[in-house]
Amino acid sequence: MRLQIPLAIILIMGLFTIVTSFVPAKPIADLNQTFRNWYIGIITFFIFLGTFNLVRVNGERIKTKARDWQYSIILIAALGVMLFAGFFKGRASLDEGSPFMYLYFNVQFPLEATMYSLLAFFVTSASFRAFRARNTQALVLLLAAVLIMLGRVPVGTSIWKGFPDVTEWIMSYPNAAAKRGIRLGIDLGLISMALRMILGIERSYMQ
Amino acid sequence: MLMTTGPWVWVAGLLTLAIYSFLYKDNPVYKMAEYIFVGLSAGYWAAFLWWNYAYPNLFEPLAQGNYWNIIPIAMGLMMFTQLSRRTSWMVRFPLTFVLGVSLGLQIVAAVEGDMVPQLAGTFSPFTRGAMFNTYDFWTSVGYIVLLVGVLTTITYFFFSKEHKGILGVSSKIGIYFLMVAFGASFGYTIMARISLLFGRLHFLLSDWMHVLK
Amino acid sequence: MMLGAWTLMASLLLCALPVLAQDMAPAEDAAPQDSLDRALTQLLNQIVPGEILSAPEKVSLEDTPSDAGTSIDVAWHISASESIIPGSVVKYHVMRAESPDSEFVRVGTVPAGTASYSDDGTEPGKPYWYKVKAVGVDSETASEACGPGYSRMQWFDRNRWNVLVFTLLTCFLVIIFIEIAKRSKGETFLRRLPVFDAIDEAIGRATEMGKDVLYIMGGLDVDDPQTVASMNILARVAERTASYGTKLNIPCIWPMAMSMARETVKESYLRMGRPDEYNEDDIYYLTTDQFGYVAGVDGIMMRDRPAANFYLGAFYAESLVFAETGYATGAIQIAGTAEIDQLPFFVVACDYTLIGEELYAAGASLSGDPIQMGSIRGQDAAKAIFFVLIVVGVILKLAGIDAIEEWLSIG
Amino acid sequence: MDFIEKIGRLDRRIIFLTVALAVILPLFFPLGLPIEVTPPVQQLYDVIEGLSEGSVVMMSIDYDPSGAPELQPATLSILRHCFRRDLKVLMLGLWAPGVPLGVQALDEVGVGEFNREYGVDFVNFGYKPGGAVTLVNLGRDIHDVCRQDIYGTSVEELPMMDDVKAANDIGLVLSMSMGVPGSDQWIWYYHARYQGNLATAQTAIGAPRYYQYLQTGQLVGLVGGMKGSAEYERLVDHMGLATTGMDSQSVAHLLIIGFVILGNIVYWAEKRRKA
Repeated sequence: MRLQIPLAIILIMGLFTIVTSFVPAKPIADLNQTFRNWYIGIITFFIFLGTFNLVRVNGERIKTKARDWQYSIILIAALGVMLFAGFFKGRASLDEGSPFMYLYFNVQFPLEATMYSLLAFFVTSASFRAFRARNTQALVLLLAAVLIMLGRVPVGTSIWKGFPDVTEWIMSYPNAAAKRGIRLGIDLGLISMALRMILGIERSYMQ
Repeated sequence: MLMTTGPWVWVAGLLTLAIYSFLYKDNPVYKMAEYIFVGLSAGYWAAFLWWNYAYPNLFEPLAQGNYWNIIPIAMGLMMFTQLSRRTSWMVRFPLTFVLGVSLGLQIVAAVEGDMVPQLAGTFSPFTRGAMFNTYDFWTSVGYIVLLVGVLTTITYFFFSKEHKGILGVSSKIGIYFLMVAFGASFGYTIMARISLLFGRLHFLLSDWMHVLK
Repeated sequence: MMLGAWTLMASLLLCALPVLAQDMAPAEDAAPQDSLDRALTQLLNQIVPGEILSAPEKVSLEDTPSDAGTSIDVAWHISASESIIPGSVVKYHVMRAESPDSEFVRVGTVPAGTASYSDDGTEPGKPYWYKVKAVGVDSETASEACGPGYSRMQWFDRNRWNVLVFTLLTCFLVIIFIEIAKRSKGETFLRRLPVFDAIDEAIGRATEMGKDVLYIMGGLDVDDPQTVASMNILARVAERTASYGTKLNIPCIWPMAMSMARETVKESYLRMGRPDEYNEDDIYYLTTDQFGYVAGVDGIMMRDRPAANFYLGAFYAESLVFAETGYATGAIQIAGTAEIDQLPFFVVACDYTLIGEELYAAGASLSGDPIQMGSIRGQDAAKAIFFVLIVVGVILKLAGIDAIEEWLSIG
Repeated sequence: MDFIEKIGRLDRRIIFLTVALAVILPLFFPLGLPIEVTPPVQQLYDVIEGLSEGSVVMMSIDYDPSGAPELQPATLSILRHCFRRDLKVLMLGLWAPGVPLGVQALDEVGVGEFNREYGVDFVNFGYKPGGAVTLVNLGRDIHDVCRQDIYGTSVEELPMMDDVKAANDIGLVLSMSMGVPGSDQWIWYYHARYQGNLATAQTAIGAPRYYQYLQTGQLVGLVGGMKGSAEYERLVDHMGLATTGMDSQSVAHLLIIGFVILGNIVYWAEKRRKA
């Protein structure tokens, strides 16, 4: 029961979705739309669950005084502040100029943008330390990279007017060709995995 | 900008520096900033999800008498059973429902979004005459390169035969196409990384420190 | 109404004749028809601006093909006024009623020059009547009612034959080859990927140096195909570390992935007869926050300096940080992901990289599981068909035959 | 040879410092290098030019603050182009953290520069969860997916939405995207089913992957990274942050090329010594 019914659900929903992708008739299409709306509804709870889990895990860490538990207090406090800001005036809490938006633009925004901007340093460091022409393949990779780097910035154009055209050509043909090859392979991998999951052959996700 | 000059800009500026302190080494100030971020963004998602979707599309219609919405809400609540070991098997109902719908859609979408148009796009430029008359020289060469590239990379991903003979040659050419593509992408993506740094430094120098106009 | 409009037109034309005669003389280059139009426009603008629109004609109704049954295609001939005096008609309103005598309600508007509209607000099987109204600057004229038209449900979308064929083809190939593989009992052949030797070499070196092996299984949870593929490779990696007695360090980003990894590794150690070597605490949950996880793993690399790093699964922005830090600590690095955007960073900074589908193939091949190996062979068969299709497509195109291309066009 | 060894062991913090300087210095000493427009961006511009007045452009904000430096300038420029051409804008987003950025852009351009009226000339439906699955529903029935706008107004009360009900009422779809869900989903689940014009603005990470869709016509335009944004700023003749950023980009790119070369010199020198 605990295994059979879920396996039946995934089989029925999967096959129904595939088959009815080709059926335009209104009753079927409407039913499909309803199922998809349910899907979106359930997915919403995934995210609520994530929030809930965050509180639980960090609450646990505070309670057991695990390593770095003090930070968990900060986390829960930040979450609490944001939730309060997002709900205290009902829907209007999210309007422009509200405390919620101030927190977004002045705390959340700079934190996230800065965190990702750390990657600028790592990419430079990687270029210096890891980008080595160890063999012919690596040399080709390196040359393509340098060429495109010059073609994507105005200073490249000042050095040689042809860089942007060469860049566009490489992006549009050899690059697109290889990406298409990879993509087709990945799509096939995805289809076969999806099919095995729908048919209940692959069930490791249900541990 | 919604920002005012004043305390809020200071908050943003100091938090930016807090994150950058990681570059020297991992430290408590960085950690604190990171935990604030995780907490805030979780709260942000919850609020937005509620006001932009859950309330208008799920709960409000339910209150107005659309009782069908009980099904997704009930299945959504079942997600919470995974918090306990004894009830966690109930997660399988919403999980398999969601997977069934999304995997079914993915199979069809991979075919109609990628396979069919991408395969056709590889040979469709080879219109009779157009190769040598309509296109300019480098475009014609480009389409031939595209064709060769797609065919050889496909052979590179061939696993049921040893890469020997013709297959070996073809997959070898395929590798070079892959290397050009990866090199090109690497070169192209540098811009994304620098952009973020530019964005933050520009903020620090203009909005916060007012050094720039 | 119609009759009135035509009479007005005819009388106007008659009045216009003398003006025309005058106008035609100087305009030597222009075709007679052009001057006639110009003269008419002039005249009309002088006398009755926009008063004399003729109605659209020959309204016809047809069920929209391959749809839900909620749409009727309305087509008409544009108003004669528009063809004579461009600009006299601004737009057309399409009006609908449920009987010829009831009130017609506007259901859509199209700009002048358009002669068709799909009304997608109908109910299947119900009769509808339509009028098309030409709207000028300050006047409007409706056509006669046309009807009844019906919209009908279709049970198969004929535009999507190609999608259906390809879907069935790929699915059947996978299923058939799984069946064949099951029956051939371990005889299924998959090419030995160079990465297999690299795995042995990396673990061997870690053992010699007395250092850890670090295994990262990507940023997505257990329901992602890439994580599943990663687990298959993890099982083999764990077998090696079990037999060499090397510590296998696995920080996890998802709690569910952690328990799955624990099961997998435990089984591997049992298989190798070393259950005593298995230490549950080496597989632990770090945090689900992307950057918190990155900082944590970064710290592990800098502190413990593992000699072999594996990054297999779905990776995003963190790929660069891992690969760069790992390179700096001098570890042998083996990576693999189907996230195309992240592959360049791995290829640059790692010793071996499994590209896209290779990640799945390596997992299948290492597991020796006939179902997985069969799927890979099915995927190969599909690729062979793609190859042939492209080649045939090119040949046909060069021969001037567009049949395949047309059949493959979407929509 | 000691020098080579020293460089080889360069502390990465020194590298970090040089990058920061490469980005900062051009802010004080601008180079003002000209920006050339590339075909994929020009193509999108031409498509928008070709839309008839009053057509609806659906703009999906599929990024968050970490994509803002590259994509926000593109969003602003494209909005400028749309309002200048008297097109209507329907905004929504697949990423919750992007919604305020969209609101900000509409305020700045739609209200501030062009004085357009909310509900008549543009609307904003905010965040839509469900990614791919939502897009399948959206193409069939926009009113079902977008029941209320971000201010809680029902879709029925927005005059602009009277004639905008399904995919064929949309003149152009723009996915301003930095990941999943984003342009991949728009191509797979929206365009494949409902066709029409689809274009994308990408961060420089994702952009290389979309050239293959440009070639097949599944995309009618591609604005790639900050450079693409700068190109669009040039096309609408309104210079913004992306244009300012190009000087920093130029210097930083040269620096990185320098590091690649230096790194390889060190590598070969060390290899020769070992041999």
